[in-house]
Amino acid sequence: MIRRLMKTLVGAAVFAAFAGGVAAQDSKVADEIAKYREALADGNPADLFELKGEGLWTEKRGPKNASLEQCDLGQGPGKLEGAYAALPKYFKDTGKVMDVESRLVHCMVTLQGFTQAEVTKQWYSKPGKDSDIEALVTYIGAKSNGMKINVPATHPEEAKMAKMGEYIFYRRSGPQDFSCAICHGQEGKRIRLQELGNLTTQDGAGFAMKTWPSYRVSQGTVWTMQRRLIDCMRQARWPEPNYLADSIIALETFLQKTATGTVMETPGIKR
Amino acid sequence: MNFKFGLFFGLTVAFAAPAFAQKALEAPGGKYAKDAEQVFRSSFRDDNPKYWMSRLAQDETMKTCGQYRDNPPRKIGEKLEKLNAATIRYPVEGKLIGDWKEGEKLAAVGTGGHIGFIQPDPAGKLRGGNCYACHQLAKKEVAYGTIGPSLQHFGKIRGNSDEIIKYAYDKIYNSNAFSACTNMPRFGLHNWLTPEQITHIVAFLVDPESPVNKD
Amino acid sequence: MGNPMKIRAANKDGVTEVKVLVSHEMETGQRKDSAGAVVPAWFITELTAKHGDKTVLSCEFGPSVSKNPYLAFKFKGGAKGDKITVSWKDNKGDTRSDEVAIA
Amino acid sequence: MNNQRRTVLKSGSGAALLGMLAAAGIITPGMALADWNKSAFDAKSMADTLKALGAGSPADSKDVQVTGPDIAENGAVVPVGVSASLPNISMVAILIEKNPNALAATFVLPEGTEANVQTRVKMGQTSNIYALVKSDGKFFMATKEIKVTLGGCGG
Repeated sequence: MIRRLMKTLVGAAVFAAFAGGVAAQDSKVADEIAKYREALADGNPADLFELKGEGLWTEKRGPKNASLEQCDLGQGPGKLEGAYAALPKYFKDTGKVMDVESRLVHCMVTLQGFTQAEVTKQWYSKPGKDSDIEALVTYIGAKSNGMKINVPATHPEEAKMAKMGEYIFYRRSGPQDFSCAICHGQEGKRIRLQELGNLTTQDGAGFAMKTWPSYRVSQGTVWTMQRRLIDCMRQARWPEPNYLADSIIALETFLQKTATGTVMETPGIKR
Repeated sequence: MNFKFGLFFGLTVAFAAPAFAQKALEAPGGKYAKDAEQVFRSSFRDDNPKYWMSRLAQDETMKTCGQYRDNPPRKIGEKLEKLNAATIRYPVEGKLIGDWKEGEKLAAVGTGGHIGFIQPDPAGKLRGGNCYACHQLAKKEVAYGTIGPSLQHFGKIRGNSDEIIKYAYDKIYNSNAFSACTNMPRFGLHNWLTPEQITHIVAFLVDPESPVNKD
Repeated sequence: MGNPMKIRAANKDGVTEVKVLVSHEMETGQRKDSAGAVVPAWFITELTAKHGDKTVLSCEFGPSVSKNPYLAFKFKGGAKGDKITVSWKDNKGDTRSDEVAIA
Repeated sequence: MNNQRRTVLKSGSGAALLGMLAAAGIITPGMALADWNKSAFDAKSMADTLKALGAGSPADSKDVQVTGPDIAENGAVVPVGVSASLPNISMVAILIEKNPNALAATFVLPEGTEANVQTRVKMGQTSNIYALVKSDGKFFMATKEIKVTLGGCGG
């Protein structure tokens, strides 16, 4: 026992001796990563998606030859300012808590006359195959830039969604024992060189949520929040959820509720 | 996975839990926990093969950790630790230290085991330990995570006694044998890494020639 | 045809800075798809920027320029309201031109 | 200039000849502007690329700078720039030593355009990045190493 303690103490001392050097190296790495991110921030390719999304929003399309300009994203028909920041939200007309993507799809179906299958077939882009949804969500998101995330989840259905999201956040399973909380439940950690927000606090959830949708340089496209969370489940080595699934909307509600009050900075750009 | 043991243990927890439950922090989901489980389960694509869906199953450790937000009362934690310690298996030849060069490769690989339809790993893709995602190891790799403690100079600091070697092996095989609800996966329990692969990572950690200790 | 570019041009102290984002796949020809087949190369080969009728930059790109290419450069002259035109051509013969007034 | 290019194309057989001519310094990339410099972009090694660009073995110059971070968070998009303070710069090129084809981009700068360009490139791995500039008809070079890191949860 004492020997073990001694070992630990010696270990700690050796450790401390190295810590200085390690810290210096670390801060240099952090500086260079910051430089990298700064260089990408001016000239975010997400701007191209926003531009395209604006065109898609106003263009008359679909069997009903209608634009999306009458789409009600929760702030009234055609009102985009702040809409993204206030979603997910309960909608009386559908009786459901909907996120920006499920509501957008709803509008494309009801206003433009597309089928749900047509609209969601290309919900994310593949090389050479653009996704209208990515472009539209980037455009809608940008209309909340500078506004505060505002999802108090006061409606009973919203409150229930947020609680269910919390449950899913902590739920562990799969061959790596993962849950969302494992990587996103603590302060000041990073995975490889990427900072991980503590998504259970306003600061952490705000830091994460305010920059979506975001251009992923590793993927060469904008990721929506649905894509982000569905990919988290892929990384957890789980099976694949349905696009627009309630479990994803529940997580979004939990995160947006936690992030409420944070000012949006979107579209973002990430590795 | 030892489901029988798990079930037995589950019953124990069911009786024990109320006494130690932290009243301030309710279990995630509160009164909607059951609804949430059902919503979660029914959210997956119908064309996910059955064996993929089995990855949503939870053993007692997973369930309990979720319930306590990964911070179970000590008494429950201790029980989980015992339960997990009992799962550890060793290589047939009994040698717990392998080839650090193989371990070095495994430590860097973060892919393998991804399923789904969007970006699944191709068949036969090497499953790695993804150690650098969370730990600092060799000095030359600057892109390391900090979810776990730094393991740089692991062997240099702790030596390579049989005791240390066994500790490293056991910890990788089943991390929850030491601290219940840790963030670290149970690599051996889930057959994510074979016992032989684990010995390679042990070597990467303790071998004096390994870049973990040499640089 | 492709999607529209985003061009910004601003004059400051007699120097015009131009920043261009281009929507393009920039496929290297070395990547394999999920079925293991090589995805053919598809990338912008040439890009030209003009101030009015005068060429101010002409570039040749290879496939190692990133997807959705970004370009920034500066030239002497240019006045507020002058037209900047950017045109590109890719290895499949597709072309596109967009323009913006100097701010 | 244009006439000369046409003559070359008429009398020769495509890229190979162009490359040879370029290597011999008879034509320069600037002159062959309307045609993508296939031989230079197809070249694999640094030496072959420099040859195809007609640059031979350029002198290192402190007046040429490669700008960019020391570390890239992802190799798919690495911001790099070239700036130079040499006189009469007519051409700038960016080369990535360890990519399958070293040449990433060339920029022809007419008079009045500053020798200061920025773009973003793909890097397969950690590598030296070279900036090549042509000043008063002579070639100069500078280099910088950029480290490409793995990232995220999937390594």
